[in-house]
Amino acid sequence: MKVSVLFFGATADEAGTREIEIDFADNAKAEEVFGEIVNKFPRLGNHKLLFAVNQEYAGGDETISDGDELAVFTAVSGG
Amino acid sequence: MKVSVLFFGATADEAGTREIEIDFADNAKAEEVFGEIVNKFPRLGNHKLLFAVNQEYAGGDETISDGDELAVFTAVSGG
Amino acid sequence: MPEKEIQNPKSKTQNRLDFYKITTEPLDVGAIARKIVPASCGAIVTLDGFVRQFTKGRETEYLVYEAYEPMALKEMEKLVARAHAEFEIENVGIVHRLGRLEIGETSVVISVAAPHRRAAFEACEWLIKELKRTVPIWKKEVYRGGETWIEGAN
Amino acid sequence: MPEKEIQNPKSKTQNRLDFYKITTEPLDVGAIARKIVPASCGAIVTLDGFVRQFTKGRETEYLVYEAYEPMALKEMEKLVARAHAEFEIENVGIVHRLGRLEIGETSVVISVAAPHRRAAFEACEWLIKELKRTVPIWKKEVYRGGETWIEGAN
Repeated sequence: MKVSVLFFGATADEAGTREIEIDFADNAKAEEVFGEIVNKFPRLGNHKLLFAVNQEYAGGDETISDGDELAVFTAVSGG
Repeated sequence: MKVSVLFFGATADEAGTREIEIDFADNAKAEEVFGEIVNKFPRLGNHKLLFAVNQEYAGGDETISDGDELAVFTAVSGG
Repeated sequence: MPEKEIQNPKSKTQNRLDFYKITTEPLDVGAIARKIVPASCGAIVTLDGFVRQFTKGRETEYLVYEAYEPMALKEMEKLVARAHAEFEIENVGIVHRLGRLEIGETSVVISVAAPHRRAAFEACEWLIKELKRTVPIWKKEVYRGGETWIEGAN
Repeated sequence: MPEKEIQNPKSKTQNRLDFYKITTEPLDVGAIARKIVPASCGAIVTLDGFVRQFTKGRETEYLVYEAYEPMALKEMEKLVARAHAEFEIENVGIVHRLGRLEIGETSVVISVAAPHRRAAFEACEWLIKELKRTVPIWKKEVYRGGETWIEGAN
């Protein structure tokens, strides 16, 4: 399956990109997928990261499906 | 001594005037003066009244002097 | 009624951007908040009080506000000084409108700028409570078939 | 960046005058507060957050705000629904600005209209705290000689 992964702010800087597409085995768990993304961009490990699946905060147990929109970002700092 | 007495809102309606001048014995206490004003306009007695002497809230112990500005009004309702 | 304004009073208890004012002109909420912005602050909390259409089920046609103007300004000055003594705030702006106000028009604006927003919220809420208790301003409610001067609770 | 706006969403948890929006345009604090005025209410409390010149002694040149826009709007919608569930309030308006903001420019406005001002103060303070915790927006601080993305505390 193919998923898109979005980066914002600090994570976009660390990944050197704002969006990638990655292939994964079907029905992977969110925590595996996000783990792989962090392995791919090791500088992300410098940050406390938050994850989202389809624009909702993800805990890690979620099952990822083909076409899902994932996002990796640091703790929010709006306001 | 002569003092001016100001009325506002409900007390102006009850007194039928916004300002009067009254003569009093020198060095009268505020509570005597205000008591006399209420006697002069008995309908003021329909209200819980606040008093001011020279634009400061008065407790009643103040000594009134010639030329002082007194005011009689109801509990404030701004905002 | 002429517009009354005291701004940047020299009193030692007053900060240089504080202001308080009573006016018969319409109030611009955003502009009032902006007058008290210091470079060191990050938050302004503003209360905008306005004329309700219904009070306790009765429909208001309009309100008339009246003040003991010089005493109201003195009491507002005291309020601002007390707010600075009690809260960690930078500046305060208070404007109360007088005269006839239609439904939805703003009668009072209180803005507080502070380095930390907690203090701004606390001080703003305290200021409106105290203003309604101490500043000699009264409102007359005009409704269909009558009118009445509102008397405060204190 | 195009202006984004969702207004009067049909969701059952939303009141008809609620709105929330992210935008790259300058914010008019008074106009935002006024959008949420219902006839039954008497008070609006507004938080105006803006760009400080100094943060922890360092002088900021400007800020850049970035959002995960669709998720930010979803989280703002949830915030408004939670505020209605927790507080006795009538309407909520939230607008966050994105892009480059100069010193003193408003980055976020949260206005709450309520029949009783206590609830308006409480809900407004709660909303800014929760917005800073949950809504995916980030700020980059640009100062002389460098820049850094600010990371929240949660």
